[in-house]
Amino acid sequence: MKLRPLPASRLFWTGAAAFAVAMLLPLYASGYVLGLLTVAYYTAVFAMSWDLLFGFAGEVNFGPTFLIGVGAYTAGILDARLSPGISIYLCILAGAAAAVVAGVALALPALRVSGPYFGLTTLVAVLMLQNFIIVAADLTGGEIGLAVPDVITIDASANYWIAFCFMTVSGAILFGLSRSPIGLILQASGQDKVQAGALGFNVTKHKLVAFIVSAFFSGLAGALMVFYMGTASVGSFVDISVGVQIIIAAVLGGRRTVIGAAMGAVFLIGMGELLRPLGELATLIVSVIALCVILYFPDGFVGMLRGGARA
Amino acid sequence: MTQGMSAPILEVTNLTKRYGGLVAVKNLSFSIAPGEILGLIGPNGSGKSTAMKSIMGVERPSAGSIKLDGVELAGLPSHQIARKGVGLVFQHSRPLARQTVLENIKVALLPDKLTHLFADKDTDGKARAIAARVGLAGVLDRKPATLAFADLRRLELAKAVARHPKLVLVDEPFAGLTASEVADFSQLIREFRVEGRAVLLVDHNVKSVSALVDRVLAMYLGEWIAEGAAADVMRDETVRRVYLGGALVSTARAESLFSDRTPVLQVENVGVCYGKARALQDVSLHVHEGEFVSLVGLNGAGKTTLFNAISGLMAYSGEIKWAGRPLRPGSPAQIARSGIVQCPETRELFGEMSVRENLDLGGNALGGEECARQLNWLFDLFPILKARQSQMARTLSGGEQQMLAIARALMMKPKLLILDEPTLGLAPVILETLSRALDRLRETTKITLLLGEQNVTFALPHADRVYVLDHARIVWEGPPDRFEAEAAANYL
Amino acid sequence: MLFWQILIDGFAISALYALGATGFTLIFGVSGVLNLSHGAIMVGAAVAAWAASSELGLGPYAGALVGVVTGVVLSFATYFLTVRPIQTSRKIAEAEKEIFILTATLLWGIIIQEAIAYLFTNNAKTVLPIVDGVVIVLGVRTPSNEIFTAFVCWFAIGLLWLLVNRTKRGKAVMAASMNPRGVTLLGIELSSIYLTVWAAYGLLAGTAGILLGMFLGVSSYSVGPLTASAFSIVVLGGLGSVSGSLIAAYVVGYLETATAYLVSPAYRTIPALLLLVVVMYLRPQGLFGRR
Amino acid sequence: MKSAFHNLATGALAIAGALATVPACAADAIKIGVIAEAQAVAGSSIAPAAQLAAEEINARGGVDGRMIEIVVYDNHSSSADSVRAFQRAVSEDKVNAVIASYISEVVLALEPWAGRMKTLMITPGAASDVITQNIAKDYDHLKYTFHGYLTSSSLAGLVCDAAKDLLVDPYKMKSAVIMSEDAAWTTPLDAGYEKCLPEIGLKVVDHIRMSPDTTDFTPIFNKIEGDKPDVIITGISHVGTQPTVQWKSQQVPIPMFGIASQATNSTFWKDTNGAVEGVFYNAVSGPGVAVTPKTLPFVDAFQKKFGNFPSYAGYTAYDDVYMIADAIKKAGGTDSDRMVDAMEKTDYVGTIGRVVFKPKGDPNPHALKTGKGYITGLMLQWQDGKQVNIWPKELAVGSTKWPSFIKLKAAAN
Repeated sequence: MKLRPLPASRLFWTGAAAFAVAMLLPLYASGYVLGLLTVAYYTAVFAMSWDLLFGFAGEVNFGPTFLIGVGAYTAGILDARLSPGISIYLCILAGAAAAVVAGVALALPALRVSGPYFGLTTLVAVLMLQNFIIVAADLTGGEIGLAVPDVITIDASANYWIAFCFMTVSGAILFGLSRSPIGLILQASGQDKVQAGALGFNVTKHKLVAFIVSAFFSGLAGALMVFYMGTASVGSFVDISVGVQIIIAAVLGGRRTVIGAAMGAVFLIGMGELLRPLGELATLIVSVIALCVILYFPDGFVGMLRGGARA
Repeated sequence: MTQGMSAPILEVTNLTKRYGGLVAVKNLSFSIAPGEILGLIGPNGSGKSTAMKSIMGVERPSAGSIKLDGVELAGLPSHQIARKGVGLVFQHSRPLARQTVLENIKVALLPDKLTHLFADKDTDGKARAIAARVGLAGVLDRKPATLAFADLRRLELAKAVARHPKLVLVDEPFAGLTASEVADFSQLIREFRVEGRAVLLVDHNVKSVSALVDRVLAMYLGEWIAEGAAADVMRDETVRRVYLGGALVSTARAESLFSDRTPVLQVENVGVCYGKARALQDVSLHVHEGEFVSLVGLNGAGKTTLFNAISGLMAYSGEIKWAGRPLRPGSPAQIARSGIVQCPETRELFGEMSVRENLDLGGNALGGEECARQLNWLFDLFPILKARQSQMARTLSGGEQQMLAIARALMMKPKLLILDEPTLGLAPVILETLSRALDRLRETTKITLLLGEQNVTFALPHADRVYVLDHARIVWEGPPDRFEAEAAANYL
Repeated sequence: MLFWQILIDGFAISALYALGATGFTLIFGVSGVLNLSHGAIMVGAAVAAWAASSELGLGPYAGALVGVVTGVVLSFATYFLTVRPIQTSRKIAEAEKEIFILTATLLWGIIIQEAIAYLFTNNAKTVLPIVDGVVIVLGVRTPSNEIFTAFVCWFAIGLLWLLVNRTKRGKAVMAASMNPRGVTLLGIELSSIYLTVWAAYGLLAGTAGILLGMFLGVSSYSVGPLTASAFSIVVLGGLGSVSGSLIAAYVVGYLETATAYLVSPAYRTIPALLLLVVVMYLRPQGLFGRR
Repeated sequence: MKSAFHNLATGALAIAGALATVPACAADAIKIGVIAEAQAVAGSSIAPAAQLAAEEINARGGVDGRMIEIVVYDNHSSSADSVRAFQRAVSEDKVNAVIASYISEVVLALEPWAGRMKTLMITPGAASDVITQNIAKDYDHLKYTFHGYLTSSSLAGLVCDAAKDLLVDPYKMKSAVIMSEDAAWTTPLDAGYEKCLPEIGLKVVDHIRMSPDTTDFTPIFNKIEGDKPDVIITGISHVGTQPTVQWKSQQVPIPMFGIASQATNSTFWKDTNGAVEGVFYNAVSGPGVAVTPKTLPFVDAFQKKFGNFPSYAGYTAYDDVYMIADAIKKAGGTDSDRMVDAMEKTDYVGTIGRVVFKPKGDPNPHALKTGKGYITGLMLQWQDGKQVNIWPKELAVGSTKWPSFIKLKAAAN
């Protein structure tokens, strides 16, 4: 590998600096900052999973929360029903597995269509899940939300480390996957489906894999977050507004970069909290900033770090 | 290399492809032997591209059989056909923008397996070898966006050969390339022959591929019309009629008859690029007020591009002047309002609106009375439109749609009418009606006409002067009666 | 009795859906924009009407006028602040403009929603109704306001139909929705067509919002569901097909009403969603879409 | 437009307050976190009311010389945001106690966190019995939560008491339909209704639970009319405007009576364009009703300062600050466990009545005692844009008035 040009290395050093800060943070930061970052890191995994599907497979998924919600609720319900007879880790794994199954179930009809129709199909999936949760209130806790008896730990720095490691590992896997042969084929089919087919690649199969991987990490992150917060509710895991935040995070950070999605998520959550003293205005201001970034720096934070010049 | 030396590797029998009611390919049969290059030619709309796509599995054939080494391909998805040994060199490509040339080639070398998380060690070597072979060795680490157009085409070629196809399909191999690049490419394609691969070249005319092919198959309106050695096909009567039409008649008025000293339309050194591809290069032409000028050229020669540049739909270098003043930077609508009205190849009718509504929209800038007068005149010119007034535009036949498109353009009372390929896909009967209408325009109005055509038979009788556009350049200019002698051979 | 009840109640709701979706599909048809701030614009208009009529005491007519004007202003703001900058941007690749417009209009919708919540809190508001009282229709006690809503919706849709089919400008808009390039070639500036369409959209969305505010009431929580329902109706009917949207609005409206009456209000939206999934699967271009 | 300006003003205040807290925390202040729904009717009074109480206490010299400082967090009505706000309040801002939310779901999500982080928390408005039932199940861990508002089952009992005096006795009403929203707090409420309505002679002919997302109530009212009850007994809080307005516009001839949290707010008349006329609602206090000597001075002060009337959660939040202050005084400091012990011994006459918490060992520990001598609640009716108290008799300022479209079957008989 030849040396990267300077702008890329600026990105590298920024990343390294961010990593170092993240590593040292538990020594200095208060439990509150750690708690905030814990949530941000889980959201980062949501956004990275979304980016894999959009950026690489070229499919705009309006329903990331469908996968997250299935993972979170499966894990939460299992624990609420069977605790203490079941280990949380088993619940988390079951959540991820359920998300994968849901992902396949969603992908089969969704991959038949494209563009806005794909978007709508995924959106409908979210609405259906939301309706299901409300209707099956006995099982899911309905609008009220599901109280989960167990949490992984209440120690802020332990939670921070779990979330941080989880984000780093999933980020590495997703990033690696995006640069791996599968990622390249996915990108090729996202760019030009016909040509990818003519080169001998089964486009549908690869997109399905992207769906499964995206579903796995979304579901896993959702399940972990349930056992961090000790509660699962439509408003925090399934609602369309949660999905919107994930999409905005990924686009804000820079599409097709995986890492950018994580940056966007940390920024959104962090800014929202930083501006919390402004009360009701916080979300408004964050949205305005995000809109400006999207309009004037379409390549997002990663694009800005690269110095605007696209190689 | 002659046929029959070995058993054919590709056998196409009675291939048919329908789109709804339209038959794009009809009972086409042919075969290619290993180490043979077959040219599949035909004018635009002849079905040659559809035939190629059907072989690749991009389109699903409606009927017929396609056998590669005796294995039926018809109906398989394209990735399976690719794995059975067919490769396609695309004309336009969208390579991976963030990856280097080398990485782009490596993608083509990857197996279609999900377990394959890391590229094989020898992939790199293989990719470099392929790159060296197609002449990309010097640009391996560059990103596609920085490549010259010819190198992008090389990259396509590299991707297609990466899988060692037994049959290579090449779509318009030389479009947009310079003469020396054409030579390089021809050499690369000849190497396929040496390696024993079968090659199918798809192009518009015989001339461009004649030096390379072993055999040529000509198609017209979806059907087989001639097959044989390039020289024989060029001499074939049917082929000549398709490309040149019958006897050429001309009623040209000499250029000196047009009294205006500065021509009303002046196109000066215009160039247009689509990304890296040169669509127009240093094109200059002029049209006098009231003159009928034909611009002939095959599909892809750049006619539509030139017209779109004039209409302000496309950025260009050079200068286009209208009545002595530059057209830039007027918006397309402004240009149309200034009297330059284009009737495009695609017709751009409002399909869900009635014929009358389409015409009324053409007369949107006219007052009520003037509009009615113009409408009457047009109904006189195309009586069929009067009868079809309340019918939806999309339900009209092709010929009627073309008449409507022309009439709609004329509703704007243009000073210069640009007609792009009005005869495309139309039956001979309709051509006559159109012919008569153009004659009437020439005789009874002061309108200026710029007609773009690949159908020379239609273009020449209506022209006072002719330009020939070939591969983005003007290659010939003169009166229509000298066309056959000086330019026709070039044209086949 | 129940039959008539469903028929009458469903008619008004469906008319409201139809009006909301008409503007949405018009914008998509002409400029290819899926405006995800749709719900926010509707709620914005309704809240403005509420503020003018109830808070400032201007009365129902002036309130409705303020609401409609707000709808148009928000519509233009959407166009000039989010859609146009992206359409004309050179930094964004053509192929990616769609996702950018989707994201930007989503954000813009959130901005409107938050601004409403900040200025007027997010409790539900009802716009002062123009007509009051009830009448008995076919034995069903129906609020006059419900009849008024259905009437205004159809009046607006009819007016739109007339404008589109009977005026030069309207025909140009219609033509642009079928073939924007064709319109340019006829010397009509697309940019002015876009302005016309966004203005019409603002009027339609504003009116729909105000009627919704009078009929059922709105809050900033309504933003997401309103956008989602317009999106579903428009896709169900076939993107860009106005008549398809009208029919789809009635299919969805009656399906929801019948479910609410015959099964349970809690299951109201589920059959419509299922229908949407089935249609997506069997006929992705929508019930009445060509392509 | 008043509310717009008002909001701008409080927004600016909040910013100023946030900036001001930085240097102020140097002093040995007592910090009380307020996690509430700034944009919701019921929740928006919580922070201002707490602020008012703190200022009054500070003006009188604070608690043993220590000033009380209120730190406000907006939770956007979301459990997740609330959990985050709680963590921030305790770990970052080091608050000594938290006043949290009127939404039961939020309080239920915070309850384990109060236990985990050992911080006293009191809710001024949530109603679910589950909050205190949880404390009974795991007292040692969850004892930090106090329920500063009536539990749903107590509310049901109060509504039944009022219904007997106002509907059954004078109008001979015999049947009722329960209409409540699907939420945590209504489960015990409905159970309470089901139990006590038959006891006072109202037969429950139907029971409708609807989603808080419902916007079109026509089918619901229709179904209810089909059941031909004498009265609709309500249990609504998240919804309010829409059912009320549609009740009026469809002229449903059956009175609504019960819990309608949004109706307690003075702005509700404007929000519904007067459709609320004739609606009966339960509350712990009301404008002009001197439940205790403290009630009216509080309302006046609140109105003077913020320009509107407090919601029910405003009254309780105001009292909660005083109770926390007392507990700290009694505990001699801000140690959480000692504060809990002191809180359990609370016997305080506030704005809504005499506050005494049920003891450990009760099925609902840390819930308010209700009934004669404690908190009795009120039943008010909206009449001509005003909230008029009509029950209990000793506090009543008006009597029942029926809107024109209400058809009383008993009266017709």
